[in-house]
Amino acid sequence: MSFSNNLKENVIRSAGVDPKKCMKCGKCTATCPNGNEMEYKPHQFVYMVEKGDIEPLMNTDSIYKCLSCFACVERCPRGVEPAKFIEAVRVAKIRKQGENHLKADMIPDLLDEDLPQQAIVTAFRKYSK
Amino acid sequence: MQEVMKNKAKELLASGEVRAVIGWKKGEFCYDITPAVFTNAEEIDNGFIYDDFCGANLSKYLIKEAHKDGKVLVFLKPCDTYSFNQLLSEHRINREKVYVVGVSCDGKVDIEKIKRTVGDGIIALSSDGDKISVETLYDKYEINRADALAERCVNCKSKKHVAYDELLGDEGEVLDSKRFDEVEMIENMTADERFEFWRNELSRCIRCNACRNVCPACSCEKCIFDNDNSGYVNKAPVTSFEENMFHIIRAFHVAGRCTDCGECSRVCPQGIPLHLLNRKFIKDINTLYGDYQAGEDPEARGPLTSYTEKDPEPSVVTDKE
Amino acid sequence: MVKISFEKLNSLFEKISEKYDLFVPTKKNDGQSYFEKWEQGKTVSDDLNTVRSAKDFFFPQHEDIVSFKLDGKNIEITDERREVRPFVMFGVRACDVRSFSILDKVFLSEPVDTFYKAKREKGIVISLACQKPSETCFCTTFGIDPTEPEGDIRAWKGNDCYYLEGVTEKGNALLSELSLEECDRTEVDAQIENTKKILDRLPLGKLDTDSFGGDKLKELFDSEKWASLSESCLGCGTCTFVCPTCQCYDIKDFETGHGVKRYRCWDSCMYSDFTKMAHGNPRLTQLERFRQRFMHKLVYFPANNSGEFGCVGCGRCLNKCPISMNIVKVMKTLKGEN
Amino acid sequence: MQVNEFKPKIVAFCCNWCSYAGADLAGTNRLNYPADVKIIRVPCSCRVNPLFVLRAFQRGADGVIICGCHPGDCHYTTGNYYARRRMTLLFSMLDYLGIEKERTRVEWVSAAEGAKFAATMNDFVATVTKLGENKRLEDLRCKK
Amino acid sequence: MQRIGVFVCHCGTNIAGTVDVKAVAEAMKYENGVVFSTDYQYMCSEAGQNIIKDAIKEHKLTGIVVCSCSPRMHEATFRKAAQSVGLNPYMVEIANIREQCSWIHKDMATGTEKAIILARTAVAKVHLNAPLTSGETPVVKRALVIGGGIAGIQTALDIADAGFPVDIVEKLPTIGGKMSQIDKTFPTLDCAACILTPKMVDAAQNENIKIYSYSEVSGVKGFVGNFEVTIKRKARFVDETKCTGCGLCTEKCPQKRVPNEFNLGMDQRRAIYIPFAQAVPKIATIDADYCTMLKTGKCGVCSKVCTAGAIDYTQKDEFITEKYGAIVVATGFNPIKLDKYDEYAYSQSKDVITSLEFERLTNAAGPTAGKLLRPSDGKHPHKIVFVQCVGSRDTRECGKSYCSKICCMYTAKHAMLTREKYPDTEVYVFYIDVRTPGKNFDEFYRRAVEEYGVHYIKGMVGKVIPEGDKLIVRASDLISNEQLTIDADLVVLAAAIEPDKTARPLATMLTASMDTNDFFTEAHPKLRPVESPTAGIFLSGACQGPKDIPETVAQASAAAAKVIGLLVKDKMKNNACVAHSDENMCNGCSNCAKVCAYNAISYVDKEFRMPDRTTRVRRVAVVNDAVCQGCGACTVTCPSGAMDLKGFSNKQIMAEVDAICK
Repeated sequence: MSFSNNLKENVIRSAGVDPKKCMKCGKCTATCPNGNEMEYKPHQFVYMVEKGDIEPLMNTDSIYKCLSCFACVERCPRGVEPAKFIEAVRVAKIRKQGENHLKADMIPDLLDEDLPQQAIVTAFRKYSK
Repeated sequence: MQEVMKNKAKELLASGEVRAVIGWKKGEFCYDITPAVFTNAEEIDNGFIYDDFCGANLSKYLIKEAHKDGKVLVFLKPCDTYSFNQLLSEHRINREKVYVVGVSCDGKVDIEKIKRTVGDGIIALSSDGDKISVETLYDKYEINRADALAERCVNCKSKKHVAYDELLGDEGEVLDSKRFDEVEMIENMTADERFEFWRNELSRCIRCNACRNVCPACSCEKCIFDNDNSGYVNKAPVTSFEENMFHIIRAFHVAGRCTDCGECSRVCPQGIPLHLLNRKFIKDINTLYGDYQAGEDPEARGPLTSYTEKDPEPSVVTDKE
Repeated sequence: MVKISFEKLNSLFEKISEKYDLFVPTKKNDGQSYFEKWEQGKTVSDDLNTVRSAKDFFFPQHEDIVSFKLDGKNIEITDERREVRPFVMFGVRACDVRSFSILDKVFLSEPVDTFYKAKREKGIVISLACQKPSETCFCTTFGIDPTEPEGDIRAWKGNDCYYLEGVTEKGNALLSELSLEECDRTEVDAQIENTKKILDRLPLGKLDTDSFGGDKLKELFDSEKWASLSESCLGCGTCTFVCPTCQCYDIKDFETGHGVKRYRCWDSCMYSDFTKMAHGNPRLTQLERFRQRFMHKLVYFPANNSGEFGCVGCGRCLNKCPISMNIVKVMKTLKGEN
Repeated sequence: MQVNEFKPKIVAFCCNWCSYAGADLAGTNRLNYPADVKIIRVPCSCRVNPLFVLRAFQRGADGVIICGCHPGDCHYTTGNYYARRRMTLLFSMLDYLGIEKERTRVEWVSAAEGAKFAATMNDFVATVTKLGENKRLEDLRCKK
Repeated sequence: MQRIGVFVCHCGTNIAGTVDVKAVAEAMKYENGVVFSTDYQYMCSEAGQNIIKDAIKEHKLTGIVVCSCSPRMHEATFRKAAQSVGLNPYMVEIANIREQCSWIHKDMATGTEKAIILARTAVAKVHLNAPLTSGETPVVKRALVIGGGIAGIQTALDIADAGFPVDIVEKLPTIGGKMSQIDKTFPTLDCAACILTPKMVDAAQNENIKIYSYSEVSGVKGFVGNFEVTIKRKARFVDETKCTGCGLCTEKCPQKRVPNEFNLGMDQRRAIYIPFAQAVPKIATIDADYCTMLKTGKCGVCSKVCTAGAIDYTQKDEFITEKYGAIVVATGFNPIKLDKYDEYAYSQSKDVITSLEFERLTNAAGPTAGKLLRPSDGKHPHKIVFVQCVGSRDTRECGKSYCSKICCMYTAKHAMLTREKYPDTEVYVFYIDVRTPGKNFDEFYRRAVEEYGVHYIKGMVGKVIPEGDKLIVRASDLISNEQLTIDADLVVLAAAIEPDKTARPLATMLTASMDTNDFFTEAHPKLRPVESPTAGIFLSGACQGPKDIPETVAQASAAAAKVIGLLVKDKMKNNACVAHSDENMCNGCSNCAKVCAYNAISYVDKEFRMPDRTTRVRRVAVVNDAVCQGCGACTVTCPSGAMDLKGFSNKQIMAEVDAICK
């Protein structure tokens, strides 16, 4: 997979959803079980990605506060799916650091049969270059 | 069977129940049978025949005959009964004026196939179960009956009589035929191969109209291709376009109405496998809109005069890989 | 008489092809034979006859006559006649060869059909004697000898060679160009004798034309048998289009979008729009149309052509009619034999 | 730029109520699509006879597109449902005969979809241009 | 041979900017049959039309082509102009060189070339045009209104006032619709019943209005001016002519446990009931699903107490057929079902209610006699959370992608009224946007905030969790960028509204089109907003789209005006472009009739002379010109080509194809 230099485009592409569909209702944040712990709340992720304000998102620990519970994905009335942006920012950050927390060949041993497909795919996306 | 049929015909003529009998009349040789109308016992005794070569579908003659006064008896083979039903559903035949006697059929023999094996000069033929003995001016042959069966009989779709007033023999059953195999084979070719295939076939067309005139579904009062005023009048295959046009439109006009009786291919003097066009439509209709056999039920609504909201879009064709 | 061995046939054909378009009967993948332009690799079919008759060469199914182009108020007229390359037809059977002389009577008598004439002049016919006639053959009824066919050159197929004999000036000229090996008639004579024995056994060999001809017009026209004969006729044109002697055509205009192309194409008296005129159609029912076809061949044609019948007994209609109705059945029925 | 660039001839049958209005809207919004597309107004997509489609190819068209109301929105309630079946079968037959299936298309364009109309036409013209001249269903008599 | 005139319009620079109009006019002069060709600044102007009229007279034109804007714009104009000088209007064809040419091409050469082809195509068509005349059919001077809500009532009243008889078909036992369930109306806070019930009574008493309550439309045949409608009168087991509406039966009926739909199931009624006190007609109805007598044959209490002898347990559904000239659809709306919205706990807690339920809770005739009490325990709620956009603007399967339009205002109303009556109650409104376009609407909303202290919070509720007797509301406040948790006593959901479920089958019967949300489509979104594209079918109220009461009433009166405009005519001009069958070619196969959506094709047995001079009776198709709408479905189904369409004939379309491909 080749990445262009445009961070915003990369994040949107890896998220696979369209931030412009957001009507700014805030239901994602309302529904987020960990929202109050986050510096940037789910709806802000969507808004800021759209604005191209990715750097602050990459540097906040909010990306690790997201539990990937997908409540926001489930309840978003417009199909924007904020968790996917948070995930995309996380991936962007990892890639930018250029250092993997795990080596790719370590993954097979860690695979658990009950692991959700989403997590496996996410892992591959994170750890592949 | 032939004797039973003759007796039935004579009986109904004698009783005045029917004024005429539509059947098959023996010819000059042992295979050139002609559809004929018999009006008395003598004609039946002299000419009536029912054998391996009585392939002609008699249902279309009813359009003309059933307009005359009185009732007419017709002998229909299973596949002919589908055509009969289809004509009924299109109001082309007055049911009250027809007495249908269903006759069983164990497949008809294609004389062309025999000739291809034994050559010219056939002077005698006799069928004995699985074998056919042929005597020509030059030699004697014995061939498997199965090898001489017409294509439409090899791939017979149904031996079931779907319309009759009286049956001579069993009602029969719908068969599980392989009639779409050849269509599928063509579908699996590349577009270029298909084009080549059909150019090779259709370029032989001489526009004799035999396929159209024998077809029970092609029973228009005036065919658009004969109608000077239609804008499509097309008398000779002057260009490849006209060859294609005639056959595409003919197949389209009978789509959903064609019972796959196979008469078109039987009569084509140029040996063009016209049934493969009609079967393509039947196969598509079955796949896209659900199984439909024209003529099975005279009350059914044809696939091109009905629809569902969920029908596939034309893009299933135009966008397919 | 000259001969050419089978091995050398190809080089002979090659040689002919240098100056002429050469057509030979070839088997197609539908199992039937057609006249096709010869090229390397094509072999001569052994079939008794081709599906379509040889008349196509002189009287094709359709040919352009003239075209019109409208430009403002001007009409531009172009003769669409194409220059015909000299051609040779190899392997034409006796019946088809005879059909040419029947067509000649129609197209070459005044007013001469120049389209036909041009092709006829450019064509050289190499006929081929029959050895294995079919049950549907009845050319002898019309005085045709299939063992010694007419044509510009006649040929026999021997065991390992073809025998050729010039008949006409045109034919002899071509033969001399080809400089083939001279030979005697021994094998040919033996073959003719043998074939004649078979001809005697043909089921239709005894068919005669006694009851037909120009003088039988009224009696035959009024026969009540036409009704049952035509009863199951589909009104298609198969018999007409495979017939070597049917010569009727229609003239049609095709609007191309930038002009009109006028062409002629075969017509069939079996068709409901045959000879349709402004007032309508002179033959309104299939009975009348059916009768026309056979009356033409058996009565009207001989009446106008010193007794020659408009049929050559090739048997194509016997093979091809979808309902197996044909001139033999018609003749026998009218004679009261059926 | 090539001098003899191939310009396809495209016939578009548009139903009066939806697609023709959609084409009008494309015009009103100044949405460009190639001039190769010429529209014939028909009351409903169900008025389009397969004969018209073949006729267009005979006369030199390189592509034929039929546009109608979206299924369920037909002005005549059911017309486009019939058109859908007819055209599906026709296209399938053309494909079966080895004639390029990309030369024909059915597209549902509502009166509000001017942008879709223009986009569809752009796409269709591009597809047909790529295919080049219609050879397989041409009638040589109609060529200039 | 036609004598054709071609008129090329500049449309100012709209056309002339990218099409060389003079070149087009010049090129047309050489087209076959064209005897006159010119161009002009604005053909649709009076001067332009005069050019056309003069040319028709002077050059004895038999057909004209106007190269101008879309025929959808000015075809009628030019047809009228032609007709005024004696040329049949159907001898006019339009070449659309504006919308489909000059406006989409930027380059003069391209535009001109295409314009010439389009003009040529129109000329080719005109060659084959034939004068058409439309037939006439008498108009039945009676209207049908389907739905007896405020929309239907208003439409019926207006039509009746103009002197035409009108019938209302209402599926419930009473007319009144949703408005009868509403307590107060925004922004004036009038009592809904006070303004609605007089209209209901007017409708009942108007001589020109006949109300078929507890009835449904079960079949529609015919066409504009001549509809034949079958109405199913459901058995109510009470003789309408005898029942006096005294209500005694509804008190004595022993079956007391029937959920009362008028109060949205928040209380109970009897098996025999009158929906509410002001019901029109005020007639009792037996609910067959609950009536012991009808179910078991034992009881008969109502029959015993009825002094009028109106109870009739043997009553059956009855079908009547009536003729109408016009039909108005006023089938209204319903709030969507909220069972898919688990997060709001609507199915889990009785104290999560919809706004319509809230209306009943505050209505004096409601289950709590107008006191705002919690449905679960009957206590006063002290903290109420209103949630807007529940299901509206929601693109998921369970929601509606559109804005329901009325929720912002009624929520403001609810919030305001709550604060007014119960000042000790905290009221929160969660909103995405507050949409208040309307006279005095925004002022109303601001009053709720400024005068009544309603807490408007921009953000959405994410989850409602019932906990003890509280409802924990988890929400976001987007302005302060924080998550909120409110322990509410009552949660009110502003559910999206959707068209009534009966609308879809009705649309099929009427052959009226609908959008994907099942709202009826209007003939033109701006210029013909109260007509369906199907002639003679009109739209009133929320069946066409979400509407508040004033808008509904406005549209209802507009629809009535359209109906009156139709009914005052004695005769209707039929569509001239109809199908026609050539009986000489017709096979009588019936396929055309099968695809006809209008039952316009029938068959007759006709005697024909055969070529052999005998006669034969053949079945042939006959098209009813008055019913045919001219779609052409039959023409393609017909294999012999016997069926053709006037104005869009096979030959005309082929001539167009040929001209384009030339």
